[in-house]
Amino acid sequence: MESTTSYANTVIYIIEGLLVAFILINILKARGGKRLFIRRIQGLNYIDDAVGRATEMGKPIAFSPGIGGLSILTLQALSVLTHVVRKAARYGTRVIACVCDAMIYTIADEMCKDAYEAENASEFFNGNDIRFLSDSQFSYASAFVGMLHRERPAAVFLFGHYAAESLILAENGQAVGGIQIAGTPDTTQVPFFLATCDYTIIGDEYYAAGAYLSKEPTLLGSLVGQDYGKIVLIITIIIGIAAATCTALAPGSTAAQWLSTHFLEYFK
Amino acid sequence: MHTLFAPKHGVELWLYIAGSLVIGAGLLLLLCQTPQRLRKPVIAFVTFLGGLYFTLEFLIPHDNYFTHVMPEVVNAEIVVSCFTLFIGIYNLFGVHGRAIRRKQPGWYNSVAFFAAFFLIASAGFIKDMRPDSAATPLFEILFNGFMNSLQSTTFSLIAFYIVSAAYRAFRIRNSESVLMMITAMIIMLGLVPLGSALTSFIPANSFFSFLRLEKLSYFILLLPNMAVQRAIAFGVGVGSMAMGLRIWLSLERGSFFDEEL
Amino acid sequence: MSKFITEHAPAITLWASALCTFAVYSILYKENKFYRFFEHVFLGLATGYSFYLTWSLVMKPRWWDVMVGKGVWAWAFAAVFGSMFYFMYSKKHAWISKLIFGLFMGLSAGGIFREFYEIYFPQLGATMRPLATNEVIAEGPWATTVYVAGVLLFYVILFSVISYFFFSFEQKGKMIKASSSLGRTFLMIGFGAIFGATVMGRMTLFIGRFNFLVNNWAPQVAADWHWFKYVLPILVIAAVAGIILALKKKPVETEEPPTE
Amino acid sequence: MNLKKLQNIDKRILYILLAIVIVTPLFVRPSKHPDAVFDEVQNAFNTIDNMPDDKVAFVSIVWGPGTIAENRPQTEVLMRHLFMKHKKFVVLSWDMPGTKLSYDVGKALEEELGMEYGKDWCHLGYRPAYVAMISRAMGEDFQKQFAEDYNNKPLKEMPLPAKIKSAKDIGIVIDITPSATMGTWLAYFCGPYNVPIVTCPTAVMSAEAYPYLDSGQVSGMLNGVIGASMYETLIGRGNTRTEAAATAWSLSCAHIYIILLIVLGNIGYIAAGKKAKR
Repeated sequence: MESTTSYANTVIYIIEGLLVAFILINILKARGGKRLFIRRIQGLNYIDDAVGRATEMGKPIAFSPGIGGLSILTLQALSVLTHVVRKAARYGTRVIACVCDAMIYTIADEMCKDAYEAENASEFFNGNDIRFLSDSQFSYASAFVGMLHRERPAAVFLFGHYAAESLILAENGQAVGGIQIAGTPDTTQVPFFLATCDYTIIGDEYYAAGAYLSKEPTLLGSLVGQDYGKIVLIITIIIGIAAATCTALAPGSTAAQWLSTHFLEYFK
Repeated sequence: MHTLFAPKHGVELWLYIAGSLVIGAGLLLLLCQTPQRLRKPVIAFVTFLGGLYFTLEFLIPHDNYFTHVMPEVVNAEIVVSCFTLFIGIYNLFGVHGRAIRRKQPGWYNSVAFFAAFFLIASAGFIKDMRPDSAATPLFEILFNGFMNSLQSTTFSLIAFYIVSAAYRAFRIRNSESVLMMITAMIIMLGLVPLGSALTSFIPANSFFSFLRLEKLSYFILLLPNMAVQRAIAFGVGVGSMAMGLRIWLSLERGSFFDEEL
Repeated sequence: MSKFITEHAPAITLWASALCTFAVYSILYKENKFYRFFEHVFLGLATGYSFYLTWSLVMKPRWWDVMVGKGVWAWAFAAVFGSMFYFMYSKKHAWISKLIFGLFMGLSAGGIFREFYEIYFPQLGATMRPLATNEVIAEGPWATTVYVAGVLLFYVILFSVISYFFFSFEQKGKMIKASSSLGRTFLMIGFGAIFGATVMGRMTLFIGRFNFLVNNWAPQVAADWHWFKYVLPILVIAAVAGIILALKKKPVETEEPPTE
Repeated sequence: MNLKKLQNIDKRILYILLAIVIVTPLFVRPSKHPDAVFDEVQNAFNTIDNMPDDKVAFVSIVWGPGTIAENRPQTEVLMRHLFMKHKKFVVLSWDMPGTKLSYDVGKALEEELGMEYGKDWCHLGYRPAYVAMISRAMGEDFQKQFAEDYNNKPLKEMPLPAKIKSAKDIGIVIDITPSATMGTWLAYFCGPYNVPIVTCPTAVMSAEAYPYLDSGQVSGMLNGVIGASMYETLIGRGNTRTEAAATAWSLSCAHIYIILLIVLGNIGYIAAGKKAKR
């Protein structure tokens, strides 16, 4: 049977090739020791304030890495978790991390243990504070809400992949009076975090958070590469605008025909 | 080769299965013996191979072998990923078992957890084996009566939370919150028949017809909202491409990837 | 026991649903033991159900039946691969679990090239709009102006929002700074639109639960107990009064006045 | 009255009022449908109306009890239209409880309109939600993916599903969904095999669909239950007391209520601000 699937073509090779090249080149450059600039990301700076507030009030911190499974998105959330745990460990403040995936649970547990060790605060580590709640979305949400009301944390961090349950978590976090910081690349959930959280990290910024907090050269380099990638897309769009205008105004001309068969056709 | 992989039956089949398990265990033992310095490269290589499959399937610019074996590969992926089943159950049993053993406050809730778990799981399995037994209605009760209603009621809590969130958040504090508030209000009015009736006095074909709420909300959803979403999507697209690359080529950094092996 | 269940299954289901509905809604008033109990029941059911589902819908038909039933013995290796996940519990050999994680992450990472093409290329294509077309020009200068203004506005929004997400350029230049803060403004409009568009969907969820209580549960109750229709309004009034009284007694501690 | 208090109304009062506002129209059940029909609903109607008669519509049910209030009216009105026009369709559910719910909708309409199961429509039962993988494989070899229908009857024994070999036999995908499955359908089925798609998201997901509608990747959309009530107007049921119409009224009231609350909150906020300045 003949397959009707579509496959790569020249334009794909060029555009995806450029993206790949820019990202890899900048990663290599950064690893080679080139100093790179990253703009300030609002919200991430307040993480430390929130940890401080919880310490002052003598209350715990709650952390949710979202409802995603083992993916980059969730691993990114875990790197924020490590950051929070290390800060909290210095003051002996509890961090209650509630996880929605069994594999993520084991990784999170391991990472928190390491974070306490790195701060020489192993005696504060409590295995019961890293919890696997449920891998079902709303069961997780209901258990997280129960936890919020019982533990009454002073700071709530919501990082990772979220769907409809975002508002259930955040509105209850607000009700128990915690300072809340959220971050997610899921555009549909951002408005609800904006409405209920004190600080929200939006869209693409979420992917930059790891680089911003860790200052790891590979991640910084990749971030710079992504900026170039966006420029590639902008240029593609501008060429496209010109081509589309040309074909719309003078459909019969040779230029228009060439552009539509050799360029516009590939973006259908 | 062909006869080796042909379907086997009876005792022969079980011998083959046992044989594969023994070979598999041997391979795992071999992996256990892998010297430390080789471990990261081995993981990187396997990750690369995994990624290479889908990459080649797409980048070879014509009908190719990889496309044809796709259903089998996908099937294997699903099956193997299902083996993680017990990890979550193991964790939960640990937590709630401890709560009961130590008679922690609210330990009876943990009893309810175990009861619910075993009831629904065993009802499910028994109902599949004997559909005419009492397990079938019991499963219906647990599933439709309890689980579904808990799930959909929890979901529907959002209806209430969205009201309190809107009420609290949409204050004329700064230009940003005002913009968000006004846009949300226009969309809310424009999307429902009663809201759009507010401006139905404006003739549909007049110059000012764009001020009708349904037109206005349609315009916002179609133009600014679409442009914004597309802009975010392009950023996220490039970001996920970068992540995919970093993972595929084992360039990713961060706690999970840097741990000592 | 089994006879009782078989005979009364629909009624039990109905009452259980109603009970669960009330238990979950009770959190809107305040966290309580009733809610806590059902929270754990939910947890147990969700876990048990996914356990059952994974076996009977995926593992059995796609693996066990093929291997044992059809005799495709090579599927036994799936168990070997699957067991690799469990090495995460061993301190010494945890790396083997990372091997299989790596394979899976590689598989999902490899799909990125197709994903980027299938999802984002048509989006790029749709973004390439002509600044003017012959049809619009033929309609007259006013139509042309409106059309061009619309397209330009679209590009202003698109590019300014993209520029907001530039991380590596120091936003010092006036141009970039202005564009990026404009981008943030448009982002807020976009998020407001999403918020407004979402409200409706969430309300229907509550409507769904309400329909259940009124169309399924209440008629059953009314049929069982004829006096219920007289009691129900009293119960509702009592609940409302109770809440109002409770509110009067003690000012609620949440809801700090908004901070600037 | 102290206007300042308006910025701190207790949540529980808001909640009770919301319940009252939503519930009232559901009891009254007005029959009036919206007058205006949005373009994307009209386009959805046209796309389904123009599907070639020798092809089969593929109705994908992703919803379950959680979003029944929105997705069931959509399913009902679309199936009704397909039956009325004698277009054949198959249904597949990705949600366990949604399987029976969608089967019941089809069965009720089948009886009402005098159709025949297996010839005019067919329910393929339930698949766990691996939409990407199954939709892709289904385009290559339909019969390999689906052997039996909802009642465990082999597909080969029924005239309608037996003739579906691959993506070429599918004229349209109708995705009725509360989650982000549209992108998956586009990437793994509708894009590669060039099949039009009509999406019926819950109102929540609809905002995400507009870019795809504009680019033509998605042919039409029924935006939540409002879309369903507009579609009812299109197929000539504009004056019937339907679930969709009652729900549309409820939603109208809820929206107005929220807007009033926002206004009240701001009055309180301004009042408090003035006082503070003094």
